[in-house]
Amino acid sequence: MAKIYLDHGATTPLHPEVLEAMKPYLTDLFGNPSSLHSFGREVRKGLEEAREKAAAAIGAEEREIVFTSGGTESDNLAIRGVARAARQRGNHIITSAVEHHAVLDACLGLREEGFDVTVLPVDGYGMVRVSDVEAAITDQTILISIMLANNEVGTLQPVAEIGKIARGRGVVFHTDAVQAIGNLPVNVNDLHCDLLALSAHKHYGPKGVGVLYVRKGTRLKVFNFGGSQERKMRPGTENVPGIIGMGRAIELAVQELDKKADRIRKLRDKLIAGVLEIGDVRLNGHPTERLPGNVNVSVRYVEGESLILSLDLKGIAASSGSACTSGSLDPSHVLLAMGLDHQTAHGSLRLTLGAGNTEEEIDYVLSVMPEIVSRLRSMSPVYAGQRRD
Amino acid sequence: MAKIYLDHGATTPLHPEVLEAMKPYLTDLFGNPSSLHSFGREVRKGLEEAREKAAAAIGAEEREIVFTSGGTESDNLAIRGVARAARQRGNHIITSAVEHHAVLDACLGLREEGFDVTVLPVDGYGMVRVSDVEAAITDQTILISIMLANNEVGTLQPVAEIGKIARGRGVVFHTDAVQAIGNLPVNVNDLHCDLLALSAHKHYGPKGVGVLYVRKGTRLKVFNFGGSQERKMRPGTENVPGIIGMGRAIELAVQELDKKADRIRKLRDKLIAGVLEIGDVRLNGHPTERLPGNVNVSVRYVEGESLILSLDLKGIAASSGSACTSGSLDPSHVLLAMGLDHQTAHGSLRLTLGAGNTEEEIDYVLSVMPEIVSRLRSMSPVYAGQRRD
Amino acid sequence: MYTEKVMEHFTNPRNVGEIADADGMGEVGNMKCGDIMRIYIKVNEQDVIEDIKFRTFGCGAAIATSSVVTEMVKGKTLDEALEVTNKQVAAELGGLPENKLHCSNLAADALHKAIEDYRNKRVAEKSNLKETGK
Amino acid sequence: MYTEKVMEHFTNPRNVGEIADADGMGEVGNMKCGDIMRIYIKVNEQDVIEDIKFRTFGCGAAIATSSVVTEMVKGKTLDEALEVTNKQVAAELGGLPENKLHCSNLAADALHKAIEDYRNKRVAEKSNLKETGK
Ligand SMILES: Cc1ncc(COP(=O)(O)O)c(C=O)c1O
Ligand SMILES: Cc1ncc(COP(=O)(O)O)c(C=O)c1O
Repeated sequence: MAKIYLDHGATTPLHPEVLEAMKPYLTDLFGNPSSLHSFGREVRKGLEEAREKAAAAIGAEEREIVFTSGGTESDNLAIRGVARAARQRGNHIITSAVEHHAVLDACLGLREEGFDVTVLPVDGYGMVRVSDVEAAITDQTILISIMLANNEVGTLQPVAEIGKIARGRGVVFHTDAVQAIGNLPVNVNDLHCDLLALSAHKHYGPKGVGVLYVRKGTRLKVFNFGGSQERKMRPGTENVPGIIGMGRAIELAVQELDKKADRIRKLRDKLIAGVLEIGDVRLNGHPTERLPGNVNVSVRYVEGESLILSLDLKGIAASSGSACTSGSLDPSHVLLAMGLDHQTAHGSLRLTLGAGNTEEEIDYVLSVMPEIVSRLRSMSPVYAGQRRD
Repeated sequence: MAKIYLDHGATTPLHPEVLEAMKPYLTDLFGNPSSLHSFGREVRKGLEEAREKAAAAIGAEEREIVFTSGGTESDNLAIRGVARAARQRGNHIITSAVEHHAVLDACLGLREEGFDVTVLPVDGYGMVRVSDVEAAITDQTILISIMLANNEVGTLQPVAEIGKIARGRGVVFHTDAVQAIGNLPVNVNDLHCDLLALSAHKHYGPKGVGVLYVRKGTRLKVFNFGGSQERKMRPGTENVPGIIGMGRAIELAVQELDKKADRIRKLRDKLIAGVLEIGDVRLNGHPTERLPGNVNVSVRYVEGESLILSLDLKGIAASSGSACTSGSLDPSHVLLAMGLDHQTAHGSLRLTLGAGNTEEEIDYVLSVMPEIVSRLRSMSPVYAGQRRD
Repeated sequence: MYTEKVMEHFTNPRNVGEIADADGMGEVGNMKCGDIMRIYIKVNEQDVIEDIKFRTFGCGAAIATSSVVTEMVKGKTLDEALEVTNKQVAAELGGLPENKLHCSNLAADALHKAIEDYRNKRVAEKSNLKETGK
Repeated sequence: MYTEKVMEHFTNPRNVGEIADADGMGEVGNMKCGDIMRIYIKVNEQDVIEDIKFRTFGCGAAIATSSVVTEMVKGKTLDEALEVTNKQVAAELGGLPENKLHCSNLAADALHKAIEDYRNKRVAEKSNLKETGK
C-alpha cells in the first residue's frame, strides 16, 4: 500500500544529512562536553559549532542561543522565565487565542501566580490584529507572546509589526517560530523579538531538542537548577547528538528554504483546489498568508477522526482539530477562536506537506478523498437531512 | 596514543545494542507518537515498550514512569513538583550536603519561596547518618531527598532505611539513583521511595533523556505546560529515539549488572591499591560501601586540574573536584562536606571505571601516574617545604 | 490505539442507514462533543427487534460502537436489548481507548432511547385505540 | 579550552624551581581558591632580572602563566618588568578561558611582589649601610 506522509506539522523525518552529522556523536564522540579531557573537548567543539549554526540561521549571536529539550520547554522558559524576572515591573501579559498550548497554557498558568493575562481574539482567518496588540498594552505589560506561524491552520501573524510596537513600548516580546523556521525567513532583528522558540523535529531535525533565542540583556528567571550548562539557563548534561542534529537541520532548513517552499506551495495549492471541489468543504486559515505546506479544511457533515482513520486505511497520514484528537473534550481552540461552529471545527482535516511529498502523492490523495467523504457522509445523521447540493 | 576513558561518572558511551535499538527511530519510525495514523501508532508502541522496560528494571508499574530530558530535570520535577503540591501540608524539606547540584540547588532554590531546607551533614566517608534524618523530621516535613550513590566519591547511602523511616512518618521520599542504576540493584519497593531519578547517559544510554519514577498517589505540581504527553507531567513531543535508547539501556544495565559490577570492582580495587602506593595519596569516600567503578583520591601538594591535564596528555580521561573544574570558585562541595581541607579537596582526582576498561589499561595508568605526580609536585611550592617522606 | 475489531466495524459498519417507517428512533450525543448517534428500530409482534439501522457523526469509536450494538441486538427481544450496556459494547469490541470510554461509547444509550421511543409510541397508540374504542 | 601555547608551557614549563639566594620573592593566591604562585628573582647591578624561577600549585592556566611570565621578563629591567600586566600574560599565551582570567592569572602580580620584595630589601640594606657608615 502507498504510504503518504501528510503530517509534517506534527513532526518530520530526519534529513539524511542530519543523521550523518549526528552519527559520530552516537558512537566515538560520546564525551561529556563539560569534561576537561580530550573526549569532552572534542564534543564541546561540536556543540559550539551547532550553536554557531543556530545563531547564523536566525541572525543571532552565539551566546544568545540556549539549547533546550524542545519547543515546549523553550516556550515555557521564555514566558515563565520573563514573567518571574520582571514581576517587579508589572504583571500583565498579552498573548493570542491561537497560540500553541505550550504558550497559551504557560501564560494562563501564571494567572495563579497573580499575573493578568490578556488573550487577544483573532479574525476569521486566525490572524491577530496589530491594533489589538497596541490597544492592550498597559504600563503593567511586561511580555507579549505571539506566534510567527500557526501550527493548525498555517496562518502567518504580523510579528514584525508587533515586535516593533513592543520594542517601542519597552515590552519584552516572545515569538514561537516552531512552525515557521524552514518555511519562511526568520531573523530575530527583522522580527524585533527578544525571545524566539524553535523545535528541531519540526524542521527535519531530531525530536527532543529545541532552541530558545534570548536577546542579550533579556532577563530570565530559570526554574531548573543544577549544573552550569547553557550559561545556567538550562542545566543538565546536554543532549549532544540532538544538539548536533539541530545545528545541521537548521542550517539546511535555511539553505534549502527558497527551493523547497516554492515547490511545496504549488503542491499545497493543487491539494486545496482539489479538496474544495468535493463540495461542502471550506478552507480554514488565510488563503495566502499561510505556511507553504499547510492545508486545513473542514468537511461538512463528517467528523475529523473518522476522516483520519479512513485516510490512514488508504496509507495517508493526516491530522485533525476534532475533539477526539485534540486530547480534550472540545475541538481545536484555534478553530473555535476563528469563529467556526462546533460541527465545522469537529470536521477539520489538516494535511501538512513536506520535503518528500510529490505531485503523484497529491493526485492519489485527491483520487481517494471523494469516496471517503461520501462514505462517511452516507453514515452521518446530520448529512442525511441537510444535503445542500 | 592510548585512549583510556576513566570518566564513566561523567558520561558513558552508547551500548552498541542501544544504538541498534534506536536506529529505526532515527530513520523510518519518525512519526509523532501522539498522531493517530500508522506512522504515529508504530512509534507509540515503541515508546510504551520502552516504558515497560524502564518499569520492569526498577520494580515499578508502567504508569509510574515519566520520561524526562535527563537526571537534572527528573530531580527538579520531583523536588519542586512535590514541594509546590504539598505546600499546604508543610514547608520543610530535608536533603544532604553531598547531593548533586540538581538536587541541592533545587532544594535551596525553594528557600526563596518560603521553604525551610535542612541540609544534613555527612561523616568522613560522605555518608548520611540515618539517625540524623530521623531527628530532622518535623510535622512540617513534606519531602526528604537523599541520593542512592554519590557521583563524586561513590559512597552509597543507607537509602532503604531512610525510605522506611520516611514512609513511617508519612513523608514523601525522593532518591537520585542516577549513578546507582546498573551498578547496584535498584528497586523502588525495596528502597521505599516515592520518587526516583535516572539519567540514561550514565548507564550506556543516550544523553538528553531520563526517567522520573512517581509512585502512584504521589502528587506533583508540574511547571511546564503544553501538550498532554506523559500524563501531562512532562509536556512536549517526546524524545523518541532517546526514550527507546533509555528503555534498552536500562534493560541491559540490569541484565548485565552482576557480571559487570564484579569485574569492575576488581579493577577498581587494583587501581586504588596502586595509586595509594604513590605515597601521600588518600582515598576519598567509603572503602567498601562505594560504587564498583569509583576511585576518588586526593594527591597531596598537587592541584586536580593539572593532574587531569597531565593524564589527558597521556591519553587518560579523568575528572576532579578542584575548583577549576567544579564551575565555581570553591572546590567540590562534597569533599568539603566530608571534612577535607581546601588543599586536599583541590587535589582530588576521580577515576570512574566502566564496561570497556581492561586490566591492561589499569596497568598503564599505574605506570604513568607516579611520574606525573612527581613532576607536578616538583613544581609545587607547598611540596617543597613540607615533604614528608 | 483501536482494536482490530473496532477497525473492522469502522471499515465495514453493519446496518448503516435509516428505517423510513421505524417503530422507534433514539438519538444521543451533541455537536459540542462531536458525536451524534441515531438508532432506528423495527419491532415485531413478539417484541423482537426485526430490523435496526444507525447513522452516526463521530469518531472511529462512535461508528464502531454504533455498528456493533446493532449486530448485538438484532433478533433480540426488547427486554434483552435493554440489558446491553455501553460497557458490554466496548467489551464486544475488545475494549476502547480510555479517553473514548465516556464520550464516544453511547451506542447502548441510543438503543435504549429508541426502545423507549417505541414503547412510548405503543402506549400512545393503545390509549388512542382505547379512546377510539370508547 | 586551553590554547596550544598554554599546553606547551604546561607541558614544558620554563624556569621551574627556587633560587636559594634569591634577591626577591613574591607569593600570591591562597589554598582556598586552589592557586598559589611563588616567584624568585635574582637582580644584577643594572637592575636587570638575571635569573627567575617559579613554583606553582594550581591548574593548567596557573602553571602556564607562571612559566610564560618568567620567560617574558628574564633579561628585562625591573621597571620594564613592572609594566607587564596579567592581561599581557594572558595575551602572550593566546588567551585564557574566561573563568580562568581572574583566579589563575596572577603571575604578573607574583612577579611585582617579588620586585617589591627586592626593593624593600634594598631600602633596608641601604639604611643599614647608612647606619653602619654613620
Ligand atoms: C507552534 C508550536 N509551538 C510549540 C510546539 C511544541 O514543540 P515540542 O512538541 O517539540 O515541544 C509545537 C509542536 O507541537 C508547535 O507546533
Ligand atoms: C547523581 C547525579 N544526579 C543528577 C545528575 C544530572 O544528570 P544529567 O546531567 O543527565 O541531567 C548527575 C549527572 O551529572 C548525577 O551524577
